[in-house]
Amino acid sequence: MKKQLKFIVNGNPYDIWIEPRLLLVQVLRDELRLTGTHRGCDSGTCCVCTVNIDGKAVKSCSVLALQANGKEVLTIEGMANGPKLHPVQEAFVDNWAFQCGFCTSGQIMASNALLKENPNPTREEVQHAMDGHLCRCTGYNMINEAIRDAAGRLQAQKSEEKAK
Amino acid sequence: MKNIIFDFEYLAPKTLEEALTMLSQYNEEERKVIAGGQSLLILMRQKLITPQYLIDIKGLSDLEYIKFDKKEGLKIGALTIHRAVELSPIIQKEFSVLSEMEQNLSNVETRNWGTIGGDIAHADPCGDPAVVLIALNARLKLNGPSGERTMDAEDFTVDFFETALQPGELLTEIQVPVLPPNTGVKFTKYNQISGDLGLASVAMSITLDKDKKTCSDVRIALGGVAPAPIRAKKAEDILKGKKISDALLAEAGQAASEEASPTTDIQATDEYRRELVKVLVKRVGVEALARAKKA
Amino acid sequence: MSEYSIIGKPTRNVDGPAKVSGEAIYTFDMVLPNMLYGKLLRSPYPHAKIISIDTSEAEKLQGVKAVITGKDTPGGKYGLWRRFPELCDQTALAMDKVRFIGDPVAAVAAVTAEIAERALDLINVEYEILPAVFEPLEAIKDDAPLLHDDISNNINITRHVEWGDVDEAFKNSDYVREDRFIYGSQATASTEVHNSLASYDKGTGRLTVWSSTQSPYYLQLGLADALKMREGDIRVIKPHVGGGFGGKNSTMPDSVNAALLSMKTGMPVKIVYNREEEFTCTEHRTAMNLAVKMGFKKDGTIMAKEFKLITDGGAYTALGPTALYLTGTYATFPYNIPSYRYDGVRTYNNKMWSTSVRSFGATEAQYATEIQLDRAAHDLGISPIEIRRKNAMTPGYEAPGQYKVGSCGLLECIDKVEKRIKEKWTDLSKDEGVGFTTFAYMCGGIFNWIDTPYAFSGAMIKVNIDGTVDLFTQASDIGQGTNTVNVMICAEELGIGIEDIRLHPADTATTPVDLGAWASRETMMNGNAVKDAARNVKEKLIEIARMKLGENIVYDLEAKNKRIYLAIRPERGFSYYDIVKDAIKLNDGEPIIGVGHYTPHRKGMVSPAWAFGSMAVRVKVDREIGHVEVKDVIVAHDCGQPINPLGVRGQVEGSVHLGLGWGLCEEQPTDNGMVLNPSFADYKIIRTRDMPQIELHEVLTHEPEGPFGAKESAEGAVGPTAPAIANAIFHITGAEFSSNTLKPEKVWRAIREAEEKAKKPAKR
Amino acid sequence: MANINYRCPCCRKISPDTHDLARHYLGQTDKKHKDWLKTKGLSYAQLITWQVTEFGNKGYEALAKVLEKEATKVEI
Amino acid sequence: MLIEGKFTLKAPIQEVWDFLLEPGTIVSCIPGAEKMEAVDDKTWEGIIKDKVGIISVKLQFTQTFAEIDPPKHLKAVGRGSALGGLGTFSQESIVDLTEVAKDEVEVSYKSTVNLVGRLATFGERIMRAKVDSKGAEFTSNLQKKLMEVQSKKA
Repeated sequence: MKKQLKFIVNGNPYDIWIEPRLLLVQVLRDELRLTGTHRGCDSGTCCVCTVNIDGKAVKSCSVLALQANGKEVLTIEGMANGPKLHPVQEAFVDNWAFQCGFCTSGQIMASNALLKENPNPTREEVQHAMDGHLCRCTGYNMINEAIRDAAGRLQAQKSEEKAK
Repeated sequence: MKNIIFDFEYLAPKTLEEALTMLSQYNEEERKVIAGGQSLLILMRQKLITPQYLIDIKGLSDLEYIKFDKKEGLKIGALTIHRAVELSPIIQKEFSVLSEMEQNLSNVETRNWGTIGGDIAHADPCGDPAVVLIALNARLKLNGPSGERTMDAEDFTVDFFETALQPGELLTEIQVPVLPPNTGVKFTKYNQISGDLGLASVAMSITLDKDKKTCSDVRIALGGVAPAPIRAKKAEDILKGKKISDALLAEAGQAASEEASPTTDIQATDEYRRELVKVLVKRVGVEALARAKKA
Repeated sequence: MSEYSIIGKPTRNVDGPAKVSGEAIYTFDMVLPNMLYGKLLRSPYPHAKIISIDTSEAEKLQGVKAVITGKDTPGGKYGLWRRFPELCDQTALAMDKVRFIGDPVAAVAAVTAEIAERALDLINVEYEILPAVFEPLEAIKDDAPLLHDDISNNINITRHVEWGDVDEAFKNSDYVREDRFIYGSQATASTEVHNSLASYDKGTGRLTVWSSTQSPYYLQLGLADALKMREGDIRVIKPHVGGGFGGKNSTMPDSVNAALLSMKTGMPVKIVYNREEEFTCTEHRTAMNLAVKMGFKKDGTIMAKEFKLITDGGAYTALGPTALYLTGTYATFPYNIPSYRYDGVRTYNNKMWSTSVRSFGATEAQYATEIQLDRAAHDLGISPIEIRRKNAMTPGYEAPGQYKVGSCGLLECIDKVEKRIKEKWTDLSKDEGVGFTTFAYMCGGIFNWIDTPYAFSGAMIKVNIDGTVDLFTQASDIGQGTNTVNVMICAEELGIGIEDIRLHPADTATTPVDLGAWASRETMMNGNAVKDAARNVKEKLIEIARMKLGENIVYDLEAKNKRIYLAIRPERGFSYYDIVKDAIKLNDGEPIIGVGHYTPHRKGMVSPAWAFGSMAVRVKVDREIGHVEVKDVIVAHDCGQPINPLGVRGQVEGSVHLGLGWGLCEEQPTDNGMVLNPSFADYKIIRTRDMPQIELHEVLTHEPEGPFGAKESAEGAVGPTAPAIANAIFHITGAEFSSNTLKPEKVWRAIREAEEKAKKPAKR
Repeated sequence: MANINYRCPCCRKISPDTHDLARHYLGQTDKKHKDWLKTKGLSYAQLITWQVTEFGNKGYEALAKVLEKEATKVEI
Repeated sequence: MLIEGKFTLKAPIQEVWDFLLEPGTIVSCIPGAEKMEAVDDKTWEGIIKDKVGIISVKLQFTQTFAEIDPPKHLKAVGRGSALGGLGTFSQESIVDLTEVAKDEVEVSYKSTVNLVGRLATFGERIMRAKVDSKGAEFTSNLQKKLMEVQSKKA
């Protein structure tokens, strides 16, 4: 029996009826056609599907969609400001912080949550926070550098805004 | 990828009372309780459990709290997420070992959604919180059809993934008594790959007497090396009442490794897990002792 | 370096903005109107005869559109070693028997994935269980159960290579040692699972397949063979691919069965593997048994080497023979081996088949070579670095009848790493050790096992009136950055900007054949083809410029910085954009098309060029529990002229990561043919906290065969990683290893053994 | 001067020496080659196993000895 | 998965042997076994119900004596499947009796258990641990029963 799910995704309110068995990632990808969020495993152990729920990094495969009722979800599609990439996204491109790109959405969403909590993380702090994210391509170091680069960009952006 | 392919009725109680009523309405075979679901949803995707009714208690915000009182000690609502335990200033101050344990529990994503009560009730013998709570002499509050009761954390897990919860009961609160003076607690787990389930874990709480020389009390808990987290009582006896030295800790490590009953799997043999216990007890002991001296 | 305006400059990935914004489309993300979802029913037994299959209940399930079994397929046999028809041993679905746990038996298409999965449970297969065999040396025995009726003793392929007088050289050696090794397999574990979407047009009889593949061309050929269709009637499109690592070269049952189900239903069908299928039913690194014997002079000079190899083939062929060949070849790298004997056999058995995984052959051969070399150096009293320097390959080296080395910066790499060790690691504690290794890797393969009459790589360029360029290549960017490399090469050769080029990659209908992404071949092979096509266009434009200059010029013209001009008088020339307009106008509007191709010639039978390098690791060992922490890595890599330094670094970082995995934690234990750890929870992959920092030094050489002097950078650094770690542990603890995957328990045991051994002579 | 060559007992392959012929022989995987070995009391599997598990050319040498006796000699 | 071990019993070898072969003895020692039916004197069919924490498993199985060499050696083979498509299992057990002294018998057993399917892959560590503990339970049941019989006789 379908149940009502009311939540906000990338700033847009949704009011839909879904089967309770659906995982959040299924609703995002299949119902809302936000396929930027990928899936990498069946055991909740790769963090490829990470999104932000109320600002926190969460695996969208390990949450029933109905559990997101009333919450605010941010996916990779909600990161850019129109055609302008988010500083974290820019930093990922500039630092070659991805290769195949399949785990990248999850990496960026986790970075986004991390940098909100800790605007200036060290290499070790980034490692600690990103530890669940499986990447088979990069060896992680360039991701780590991108995140710290992004931290600098975000801070610069902030001080710029303040100056205005 | 694997999805949940069977249908179930989804029930989301608003209050504890409502949840308990729902629990008593359906028999254990046909219903399951979901909190953070970080482990449960995987089992459902594997079709290993196929409940007809899923009772979602994640929304019971009444059970999401961390309270501290100098007399009563620490009280953590069962639905408090791991991350809240990890970041709680009062826990970092009064029970830093809990926060340290949380820092290395799985990954941030799991800790942001998974609950500490769900972890304990899932009763994975490799789960970390239970081991630390046993060393901290914690009690667990259970609510059920006939009211509430408390029990030692030590007695809660009875076998692989099996607990002392009676039908209709829910784990609702974790109670950690105030640490006695001159007490140091340390937890460590060993995993080759960070963020993994531990191959073995050890938590130790050492209380020194007034002059900080002899050990007046000690609790040693082992994780991942038996069907449930266990206390290494023989190892405790070796330390109790003595002046703790490295040699004595090594002896305790040996005793603890004999108390463990690990199994062999693809990750490690039972022999190696015993060795881990031996070494970890020694190492944890050194640090717990240092903390007790500083306390 | 300054001669290039684009080559050698750190350049952003051309796919970057799409990949960081979630807009990059992978096959995994694709949905077509009326699309059905397919699932495969797999054998639960390692070896069994199919007595009967009853699909009637499954067909009755509401939402099921088609169920097919072996008898519904054309039964075409396919494989990658197409030059040898008997090695094309796969079919879309099991015809009469299953040969491993997971061999597909039936396929279902339904309106949802859930219904398709439920339908699988309703298919009733009656099996007669056959005796199974799992060990390579057991499989070869006369009384072992046979996997393929027409192949005796389960022998898939054998290999023998010999040069010099090996026996004589051993006799003349001062020191000879023999070592034996056993390796387990390694999963490719791409984050995007295998998946394919097929759409068959009944009206035209044509098929389009989108697939997560490393080689659209191989897939096109595999589908043609399996479906008994003309390859031209099959169009394969490779969208973005979430990693391959060698596991996506073969035509896999997802593609073939999606196609068959689409042909049957007339609707598009998509099959997506789950992670368990990915671990148990897709290709993994070849497990091996090997024996190595080396003879030395007192001063450490290698006299002879003998290498014996048995590879664990699994149920089918795929790229397995290539693994056998390459391991035997890499066992001679990167050293001067005056006499060499190699024997290898690959046997079938009742497990999922093994094939290529990143740096296959090299990783396996180098582990044995580099460990043996350190043991020998230890016994001979020579430093690990010295023994390598003494035997290092140099430019122009030739292995009789096998391969030729062109450029080679190995000695420079050894010097560089040695220098950095001395400068950087001055504070080693007693639990820390250093392991030093060298390596070499190929730049694409020469042996034409796929049996194609086409050039190994082709490219095509169309120039538009405004000077923008459409570049068509089939090169497979699976994350390694080939798309960016190709755009850079095209831009450099034409003297234009990256922003002037639009890339149209990897669609068999619109791009000339390229063999795909394996053996680090794309930069060398497709890079050369792109350069050739761009040169072709450039010549046309220069001809126009020459005409416009109006002189009888014999001087060279150059295309650079968006201008075409006289090389000796750069101020005399024109804007590139103007020349393009003129070229089209003056030629009656004829489109400007450039084509190019590349096939290596006269370069032996292995690879047209070789990259070299050396590596050092700093390792900390917890002696009590055997935990190994890799604290720091230094790599010097001679990859010729780096095209994109950002990409080169990315490739080296990734290679080390994979090497660490094979060396420390990745393995696929089986029990009666069943993989015991088919999930990321049980299959251990290094996460970011355990990843050391890597200091990379590019040692520049110019490879005459490579585009702008470039060589590979994608795989070389996998191989030296694990033996460097093993050597470091050996140096500080004396622990010796005869296998990979140095899990803590294994290290702990080896250290205990070494301690016991050390005690014994003391007692005497 | 005419050279003595050896013809493979199972196919048309001609080799200048029995060692080389043995290499050819063990490279074949068809039934015909294997069955002939059986008639000579040898096991194809055994020869390959020797060749790939023991150092030296034990498999080839054992087969070469038999071929020396059994293979038809051809003068070229 | 291999489960092996041995124990000694103070009883004449023939007595131990007869008991082992008695219809249903072995099967009745399997933890969680219910609904046991003899098909013939060598074959039984039954259902095992078991739980691994929150996971309930119902296994349908057939057990046959494949080799009987009195009073020393016994081989039993069994196969079955978990209801709900969770997987299949097969097992092969060898029991050897050796007279170590007069009226003292060493019983050694070796059991190879193969699990196939979701159940097996769900968590190697859990299944293995569980099978180990079930194996221990089985042998302790067997020992207990044998002792019961002996004490009755005595």
